[in-house]
Amino acid sequence: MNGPVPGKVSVLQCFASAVVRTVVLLVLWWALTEGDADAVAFGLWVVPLIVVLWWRLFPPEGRGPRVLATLAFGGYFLCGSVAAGLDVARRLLSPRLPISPGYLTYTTSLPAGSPRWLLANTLSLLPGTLSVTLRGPQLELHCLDTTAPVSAAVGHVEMRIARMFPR
Amino acid sequence: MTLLMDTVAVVLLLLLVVGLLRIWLGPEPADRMLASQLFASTGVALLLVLAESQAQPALRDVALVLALLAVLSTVAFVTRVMQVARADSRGERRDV
Amino acid sequence: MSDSLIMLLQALLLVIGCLFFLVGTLGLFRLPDTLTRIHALTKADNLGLGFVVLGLLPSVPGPATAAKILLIWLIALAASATAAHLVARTVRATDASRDREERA
Amino acid sequence: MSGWLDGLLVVSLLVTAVAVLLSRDLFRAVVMFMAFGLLMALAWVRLQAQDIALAEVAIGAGLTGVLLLDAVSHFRRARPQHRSRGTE
Repeated sequence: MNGPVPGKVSVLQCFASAVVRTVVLLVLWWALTEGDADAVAFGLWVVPLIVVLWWRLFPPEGRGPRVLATLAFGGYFLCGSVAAGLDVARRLLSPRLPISPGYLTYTTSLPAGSPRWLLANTLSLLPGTLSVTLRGPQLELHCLDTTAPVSAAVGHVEMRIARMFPR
Repeated sequence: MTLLMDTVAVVLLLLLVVGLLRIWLGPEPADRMLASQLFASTGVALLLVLAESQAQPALRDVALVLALLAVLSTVAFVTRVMQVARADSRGERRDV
Repeated sequence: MSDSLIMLLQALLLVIGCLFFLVGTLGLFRLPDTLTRIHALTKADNLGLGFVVLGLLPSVPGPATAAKILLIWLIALAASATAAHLVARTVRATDASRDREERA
Repeated sequence: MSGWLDGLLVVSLLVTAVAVLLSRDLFRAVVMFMAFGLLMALAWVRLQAQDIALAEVAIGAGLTGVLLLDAVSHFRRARPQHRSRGTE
């Protein structure tokens, strides 16, 4: 379902995607071998092979995510996960244990594929929400505190993810 | 610094041992899997700390392998349980 | 001077990391059901690992190693978010099938 | 401080080993065994055997866990009265 639409991806985009993938894999290799000089030659052989494999498994689908919005989302996500940890700590350390767990179904407007999965997976690490099932646009969440405005927070995350993926 | 890292390692190991209790008690299988998830994340932290305090860089590879493979057991658990639940919902197993 | 400052910061980050791990383990015991336990464990433990990684960053040998332990953290993050989703779905499915059994 | 670490490791290894043997619930025994594998890997780390620690993490905590979980779920489906959910 989420394969590429034929005729939509231009040659330039293909080239850009190949370059980006190669650079990502080279950086990955550099990090994994802890900058070992002996391993570089081996990496130069392996990286093109993996780019080919990656290309066959996941062909490029039009434009990739926007760089700036992705960085902004990364920062937002880090702050959000710190807030999530503090929120959990606050609830656990208070003697009354102030939680009121429950389910909530949210209908997302994000396109199918990686944006929806990104939403589901990041919500599990953001305050008060845990994704349970994802069926089409229906995302079932478990909330730690149903009295909090969960829907608005999810909408906010959704908007930030939508900004990352150009339509 | 090494003393601090060793102390951190002891604390993490202690938390890990406390997690054993949840594996033993956990009423549902899911609770036990959850405790094994706790083992994975604490184990990764422990290995990274030990890599610094014992100056053994290879331990980072051990931590990497642990982080990658710990999910596999969760996936195995989930696929089996989901198959059983699906068989249940189709009414194949009414022998309880 | 700045060396001791960095060491102090490192110690602080490591201790914060340990505290978050403590919260995660505490959540495993204080919370009433599986789903809420998943909440506490996923959030607190990843954050604990993140703080421990940050605390270790100044004492690793080079930038490549720093990138490696950050990469390990990212992998652990993705792994535990996925695992949390999968376990939560399992809990939901077994709950549903148990309901059906009770009604039958 | 390392003495504490080693002592705790030894005690927890013994505890998990006994728990694996004594557990009547097979699923619990399997998860306990995975925990035992991780602790064993940590013990290898303390014994300065990093390569064995790597193998132990991959095999003991990873692959054996997957295989045993699979085996237990097959077994449980074959003999439904052994299901751990004994609340009814």
